[in-house]
Amino acid sequence: MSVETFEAAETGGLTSESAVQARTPWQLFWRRLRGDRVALAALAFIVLLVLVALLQAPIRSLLGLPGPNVQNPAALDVFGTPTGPSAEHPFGVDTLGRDVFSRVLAGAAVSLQVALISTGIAVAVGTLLGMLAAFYGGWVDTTFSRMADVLLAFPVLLLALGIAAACSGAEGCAGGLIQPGIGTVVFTIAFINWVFVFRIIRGQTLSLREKEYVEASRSLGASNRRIIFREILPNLVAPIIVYASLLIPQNILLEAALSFLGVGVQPPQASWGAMIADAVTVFDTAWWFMFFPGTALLLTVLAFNLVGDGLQDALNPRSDR
Amino acid sequence: MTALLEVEDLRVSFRTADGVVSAVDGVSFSLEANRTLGIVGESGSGKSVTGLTIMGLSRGESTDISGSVRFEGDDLLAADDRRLRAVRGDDIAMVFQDPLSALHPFFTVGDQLVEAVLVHRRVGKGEARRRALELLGLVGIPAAERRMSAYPHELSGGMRQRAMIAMALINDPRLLIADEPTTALDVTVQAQILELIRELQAEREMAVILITHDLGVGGGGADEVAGLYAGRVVERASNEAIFEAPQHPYTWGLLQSIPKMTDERADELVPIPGRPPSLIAPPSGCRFHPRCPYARPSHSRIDPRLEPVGAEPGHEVACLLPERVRRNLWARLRAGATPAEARGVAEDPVLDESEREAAP
Amino acid sequence: GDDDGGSTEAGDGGGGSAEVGAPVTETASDAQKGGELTVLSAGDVDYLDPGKAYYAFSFMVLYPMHMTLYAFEPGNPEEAAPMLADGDAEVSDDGLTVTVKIKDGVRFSPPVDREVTSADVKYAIERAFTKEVTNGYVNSYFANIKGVDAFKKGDADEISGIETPDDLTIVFNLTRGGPLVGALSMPITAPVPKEYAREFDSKNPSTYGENQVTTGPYMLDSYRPGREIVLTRNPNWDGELDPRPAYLDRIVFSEGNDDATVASRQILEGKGMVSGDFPPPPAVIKSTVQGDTKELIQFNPGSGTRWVSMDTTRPPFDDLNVRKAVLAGFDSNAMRLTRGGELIGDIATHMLYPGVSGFEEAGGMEGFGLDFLSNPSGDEELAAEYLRKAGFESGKYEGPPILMVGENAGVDQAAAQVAQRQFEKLGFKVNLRQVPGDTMYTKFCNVPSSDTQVCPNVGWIRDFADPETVLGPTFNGNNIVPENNVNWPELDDPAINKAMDEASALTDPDERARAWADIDRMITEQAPLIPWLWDKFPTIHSTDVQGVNALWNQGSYDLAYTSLAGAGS
Amino acid sequence: MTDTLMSVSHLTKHFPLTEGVVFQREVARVHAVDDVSLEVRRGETLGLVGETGCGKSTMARMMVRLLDPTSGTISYEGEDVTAASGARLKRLRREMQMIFQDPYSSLNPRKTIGSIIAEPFAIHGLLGSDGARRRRVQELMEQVGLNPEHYNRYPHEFSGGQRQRVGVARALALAPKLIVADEPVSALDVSIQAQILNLLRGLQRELGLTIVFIAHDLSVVRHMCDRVAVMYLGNLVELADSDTLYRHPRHPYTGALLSAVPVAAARSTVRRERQVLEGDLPSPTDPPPACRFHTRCPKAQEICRVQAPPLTPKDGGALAACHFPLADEEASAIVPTA
Amino acid sequence: MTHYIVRRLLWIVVLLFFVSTLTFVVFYLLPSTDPALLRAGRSSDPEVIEAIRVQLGLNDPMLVQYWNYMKDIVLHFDFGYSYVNNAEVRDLILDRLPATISLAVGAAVVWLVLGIGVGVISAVFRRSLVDRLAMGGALLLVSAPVYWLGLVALLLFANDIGAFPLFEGSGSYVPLTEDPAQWFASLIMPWFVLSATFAAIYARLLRANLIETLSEDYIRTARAKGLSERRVIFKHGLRSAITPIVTLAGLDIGVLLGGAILTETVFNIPGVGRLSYDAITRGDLPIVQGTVLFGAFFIVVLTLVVDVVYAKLDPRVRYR
Ligand SMILES: Nc1ncnc2c1ncn2[C@@H]1O[C@H](COP(=O)(O)OP(=O)(O)OP(=O)(O)O)[C@@H](O)[C@H]1O
Ligand SMILES: Nc1ncnc2c1ncn2[C@@H]1O[C@H](COP(=O)(O)OP(=O)(O)OP(=O)(O)O)[C@@H](O)[C@H]1O
Ligand SMILES: [Mg+2]
Ligand SMILES: [Mg+2]
Repeated sequence: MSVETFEAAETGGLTSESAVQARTPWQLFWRRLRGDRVALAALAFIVLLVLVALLQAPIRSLLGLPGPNVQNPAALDVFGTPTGPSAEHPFGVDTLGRDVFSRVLAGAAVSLQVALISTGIAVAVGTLLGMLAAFYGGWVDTTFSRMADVLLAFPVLLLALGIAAACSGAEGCAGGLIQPGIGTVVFTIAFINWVFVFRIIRGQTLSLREKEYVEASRSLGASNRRIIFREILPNLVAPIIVYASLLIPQNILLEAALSFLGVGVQPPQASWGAMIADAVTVFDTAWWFMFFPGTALLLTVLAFNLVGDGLQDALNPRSDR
Repeated sequence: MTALLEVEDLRVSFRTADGVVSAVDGVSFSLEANRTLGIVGESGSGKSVTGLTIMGLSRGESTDISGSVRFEGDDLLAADDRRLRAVRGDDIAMVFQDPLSALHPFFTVGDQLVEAVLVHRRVGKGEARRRALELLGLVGIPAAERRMSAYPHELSGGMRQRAMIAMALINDPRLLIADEPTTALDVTVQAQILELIRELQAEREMAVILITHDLGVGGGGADEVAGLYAGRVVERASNEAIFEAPQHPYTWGLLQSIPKMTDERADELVPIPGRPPSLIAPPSGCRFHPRCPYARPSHSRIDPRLEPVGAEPGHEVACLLPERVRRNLWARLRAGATPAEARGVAEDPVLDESEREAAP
Repeated sequence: GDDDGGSTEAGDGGGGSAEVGAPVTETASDAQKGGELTVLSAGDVDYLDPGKAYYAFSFMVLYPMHMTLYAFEPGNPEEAAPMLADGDAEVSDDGLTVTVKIKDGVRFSPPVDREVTSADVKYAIERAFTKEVTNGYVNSYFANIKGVDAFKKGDADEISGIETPDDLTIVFNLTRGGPLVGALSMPITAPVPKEYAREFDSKNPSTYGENQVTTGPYMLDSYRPGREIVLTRNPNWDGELDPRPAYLDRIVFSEGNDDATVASRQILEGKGMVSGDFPPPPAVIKSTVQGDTKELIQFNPGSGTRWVSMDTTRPPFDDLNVRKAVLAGFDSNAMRLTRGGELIGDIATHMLYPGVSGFEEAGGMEGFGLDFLSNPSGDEELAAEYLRKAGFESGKYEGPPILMVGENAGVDQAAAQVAQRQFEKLGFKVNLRQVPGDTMYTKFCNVPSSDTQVCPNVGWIRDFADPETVLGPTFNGNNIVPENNVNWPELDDPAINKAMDEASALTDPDERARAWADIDRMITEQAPLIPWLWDKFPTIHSTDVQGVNALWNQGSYDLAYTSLAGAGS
Repeated sequence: MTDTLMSVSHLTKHFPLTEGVVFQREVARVHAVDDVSLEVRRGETLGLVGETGCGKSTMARMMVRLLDPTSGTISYEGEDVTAASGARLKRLRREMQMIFQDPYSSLNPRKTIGSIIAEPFAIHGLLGSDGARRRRVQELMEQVGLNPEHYNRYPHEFSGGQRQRVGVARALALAPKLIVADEPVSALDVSIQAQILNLLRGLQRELGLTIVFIAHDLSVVRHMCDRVAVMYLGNLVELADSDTLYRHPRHPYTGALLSAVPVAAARSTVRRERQVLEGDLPSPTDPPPACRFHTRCPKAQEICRVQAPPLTPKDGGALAACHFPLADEEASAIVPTA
Repeated sequence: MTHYIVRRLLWIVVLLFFVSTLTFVVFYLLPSTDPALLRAGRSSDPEVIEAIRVQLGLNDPMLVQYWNYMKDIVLHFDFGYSYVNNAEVRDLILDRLPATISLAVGAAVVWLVLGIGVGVISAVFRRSLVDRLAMGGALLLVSAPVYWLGLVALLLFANDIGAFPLFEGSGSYVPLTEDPAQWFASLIMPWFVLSATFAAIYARLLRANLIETLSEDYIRTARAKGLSERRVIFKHGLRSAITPIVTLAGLDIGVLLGGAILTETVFNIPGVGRLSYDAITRGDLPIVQGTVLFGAFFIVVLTLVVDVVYAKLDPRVRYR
């Protein structure tokens, strides 16, 4: 027992402890998330929502409901005001005699689609530009940062309204590239959001850039490209996920707000925000028209917020709820 | 002489998501006025927690504390918050490792000093200010008047630590706990600060607990040294004994892994192998046994107690090796033998005898 | 003008079926003087200048302030009575000279204070031809005055065809016959003092509107665009010279009440308020009619007609069979429900609407009995038949998508969506773009060169009691202009154009009615657009208001006749 | 072949401090390194010591071309490094490697140990096949005392000492001639520190490495280095063989540094007077004129304020930049090693 | 410091210039109303329309139009003329401003009081029932769209249609100068609705900040001095934790001064947000540009104010 003892002692501590620790940072993260029952419930709700949005047609036919855009004047009374929940229309109908339940389902698809895609684009663009700005500094940074300053100086909703309105014209905008409707809303939200991502990623990259492992990589002769994508980016994944998870509910709300103000998703396509807007004229007499889309919106945003909180806690061991 | 501070069987554990961390696990020591106790140990061995617990600062929902901390005969662990607050900053004061984070960034140094006076003394603002100025002068801050209105970040590291010490001493405490007061500082500044503490202590007959991971710092300044390993005291000895006749393999390791400037260039240092143990599931038996080159299989079963060493007064060690073997080993190591070489002693049949003795 | 502008009457034929909410056209006998009335409106006036204004709401604001030559009294939308004029206009036998006398002693409000002369009327009409003023109807009804072209070109300082032989006489010399006499009830005939107005008219655009002087019972107190217009009594007004009672002391137009539900509720539950430019939404109509406050709502027949227009110059709507198919399959009932159901109007069966002379001659409520207009809820089989005739074997339209441009707010937005659905039912793929109202007109529907094929939110209301004001601007091929075009279907049928030219020159009212009824038939047979509603624009007022409806002006309240109960005490 | 591997002459690095809302303008400059000349001999360990902020890391980073000097030159085997770029720079980078101070931040937490050590091969396109790379990486791991089976683990699963071994393995991967180690042990506990020091010395012997070893702990430097350079506020103040420097320090600053080192020995056995330096380190943005140490120097005189002393040989063999170098008696009064 | 502010002010000017440029570009794309046709009224005389075009400069290249627009703003503080509204944009905005300021400032008071109060209580009684309820409620409010909340509030509490008619005069804003009591009555519900989300965000943020601050070393120092727990939390803890809140409040108020579009819409408050929203839906370009510039102005100015205040609050921050 000479050298062996030494070696065993050297590695012994490690093996005994690695039994306690998980293998990868992700496993660690999963373990923490698994303990967060509220977040898991919220996640389950979101999964359910996605399924419902995807399977809306079969669900409708199962319940024998009309499509979201089918107008049924017969479901209105002689004054043209909508009728409330009934066996035929579980959530009642809207002012055009369309089934509110079907439209709430269709609205879920729109909300999720818009929020996920626009957040994805914003995060991709913001991350890329943020990394480049922080990494290269100098005029690259000055250009993007000042651009961000200008955008941040805008009243957000006004800018959104403006872009959305500008792109809702018959021709669309950016030379017809962005067509009115969902495309426009996605573009608008992404355009507004990338700045926030940019600022966060830039800040993070500025500090990551100073990390010794970046220096180490550089001293080994790594190219800038390699450093950005192999060394820095993987370390941004966690903050990106957290931030994206917080952006998604905000963007669901933003889409709804734009649609509420009439520049979002174009009729007749269903959107929760637009439904609430349509309900404004009858909100005191046809409570169901406002209540169901509003509740769907509230629950969805809440679920995303809960998941976001959960992710944040799981990725940041210091946080403490 | 009765001890100013008596700590007995202090145990502190934290309930965390990963399990219960027993940070301090049965620490006892006592300290008299005008004496300095050095607490040394590797990172995570429970030094800070010990210091904080004495002041009641580690209390919390998920903390379990047992044992006793008697200050002038009064058990602080049993004291209520009110009593504790009266002691803190008045009878017992503490200096922390990183003065930049330990000083409030939004208040001036002066305000923070004055506040410390006002909590415990019924004096006016002006009187408190005078006292603060006096202390800043005492700890060697030049242009104290001007520094009073400076914010912590405007001072250099050394100045900050001096301000921190001034704050601790402002109510003439009888016990000063200094938790790694110089770790964040350069050698030259470190020397200044240690010198300062020493001078002030002599002036005020204050007891000092000097927490450090550097035996050099601890040794130079302390009358008595306690070596902490995984929340336990493994050896307690006078300044003289800890360097000249240490009894615990852990202490040997600490001593031998430091390159010595005074020696000729040695070929090899003798590190302690492995790394500090987990405090959630600490090793069984002697906690040091996985890293101990002289451990016997039985050491993983038997938990050593802190026992007096031979005739030396105040020297205690918690080691399962027989004293004779320990002395033998240290003599060889000191003469330049590597642990492997020294381990020849382990083949000594006497050792096996001890093995039998120790077995239950 | 279109459904926001113009003047009107209400024919006796106007759907009297509804018992609830018949319009009040006479002042209550116990009406008291005094008090302040608040008119809630969503929008603002288009212009405050009597020379420019062309919205119904603007007329509502302007008439109490001004004495036009002639004006409609609430009870009689058929015939305008003299107001500033002293008796009926004298028309020469050839119809080319029109002479009007004006009353003696009518005075302008401060700061002008002097008496009105015929020159002031002349100036009022002249300025409407200038680019600083730019009036919307002057070219339709006054362009046949001699010397107008020279004046417009700047070759003449005055219009030579308007003569003022003395201070109280004004003579119009015309180049050809036309509806001038009827048009003398339009606001541009309200006198404008040249010496005072010139300063404001020299600015471009003219600022006379905010600084106008008046001859009616009220004058402008203050104007905050989009927020508020306040009228107070005109101290120089002489009740002896003006037939109107003018009970109120002060009239406040409170604007920007975009939420019709909220505004309606405020009126119905508040005091001293009437509705201005918005109809109460269906839910409010329902609760009012069903509750015990029926008397607070009026449905005003003859408030215009609503159309879904199709561009007859480009495919697929250049094919008469396709157009007929669309009309046949269209569910006008569903459209009507967006505005409140049957109370708010009758389903249209032809172009002239109840209350316009010629309506009865054109078949009245039944119309011409055309098969494709016979089923108000749409007849999909008939539609399929016409589509097959147009070459779509399946009975469904199969061509490329069509572009529909509608309004983006309120009931019009809903109507556009219903219209979209109706087209889709027949197999059309519809790209519906919903844009602001002004944009819809100025960029799309009023621009023949735009790609817009269907405009679901257009409509028309007569300017005065003459069928030409309904059919002339909107279906005469000669009236198609590159911008601000209101012949939305771009119908350009030589036979119709010719018939219109002839009918226009007629002076005998009965002859005119018959001639224009014939034209109505010719147009309706062409199915250029879907007439889906003859509007009975609803108005509401507070319990203490005795509102009197001016049926000629989209049924809006005639404020010079309206009074407040208990105001006197 | 000369004795000198790298020579540094008149090396200077100033960092501009800028301000500005949009466009930045310089308001001050940090004199991080000022006119330093020295050479690194083949096979030696050159120590670089000094207080925080004296420019040690800046020197190190310039040596491996992580920073471009403001002025001065660095030549490596006679070739000017300062001008190198592109392929030449990439080739040079294979010759010299760096080991970093912080074992936590010097390893990318998102990568496995294996891929961290293999990174040099990936960057330089060496050992094409995965298998070959893996074998080599495991050899390296073995060489630095890591269990090769831990190839796929992440840094957070390792202790500070083990991580530092990973850093060493990465530095060794390309078989460099020069290794610049910037405070490789100062973040470690003493017990672990000794493991790494032993490793470095073993490797140097085995591979014939040249090491520039930066530390602020003078006992560690003494243990590791053949020659030692002492820096103060961006200046090189003393340069000598290790033994010479510790026995016969000539610069008062060196004396003060050595005097301040706490010694792990019983109080009764240490007999010396500690010389505690007065005052704080001056700001590097506005360093004192002439001899930068004069504000804190116990021996300073008028000339020190006006004339910068050159780096010249002094009694006993050390090169020191001082007008009034310490005599042996002065040194032995305050320095435990003298 | 003065130096710094002057430089920041210059940057603000530049920023506003870029904002106006971007607005011009974005809104130039709008299929807006044709001002010439609007001016022409219902007149369809092509010559008149053309004359108006020339006169309004609509036939000029975009750059020239832009130049003229900027010139008027800079030289005459003239934001153009709205042909839809027939009024000076500047006057329209100034006319609407009091309503918006009433709404924003009142709401800010409400949300700061609520947010800070709840945040502190939650942080101090961390993990208690109160904390859990407060944070659950906060998350719910953060998730609720403000306009929906407004409608629900109206349904519940409005004096005319509400189930519990608590608040007089909701939906009928009256200027403060006209009738203070009615002004207050008409704003109380909008204040609460508008501040709901903010209060929730602030409470969450303050709680997190305070908890984090309370684990700082300097809090341990404060305790080691023997300070009472109350003093530790309120003096030492809150002092640091509240600083970012102040920053945030400044920025949020800045944004709201540019118009709280959704709340103004739901409660029928004639503010700037409403004006700009109407302008957008009507394609009234001059008003849109004017309101955007106004909004941006408030944002950048409050950003500056916040930065200056922040530097006062946090001595570590230096002006650069
Ligand atoms: N509040 C706490 N909750 C959980 N674990 C804690 C807490 N405070 C300390 N610990 C754990 O207790 C053990 C002892 O910590 P302590 O700070 O006393 O070590 P130390 O000897 O002071 O080390 P160092 O030299 O690094 O300061 C460590 O493992 C630490 O992680
Ligand atoms: N990128 C930089 N920008 C501005 N100043 C810098 C930069 N890097 C270093 N400095 C400054 O240059 C001086 C020298 O720094 P350097 O890191 O070389 O010191 P060091 O001797 O390595 O100190 P330490 O012992 O703390 O590592 C310091 O004052 C430092 O603040
Ligand atoms: Mg500690
Ligand atoms: Mg360094």
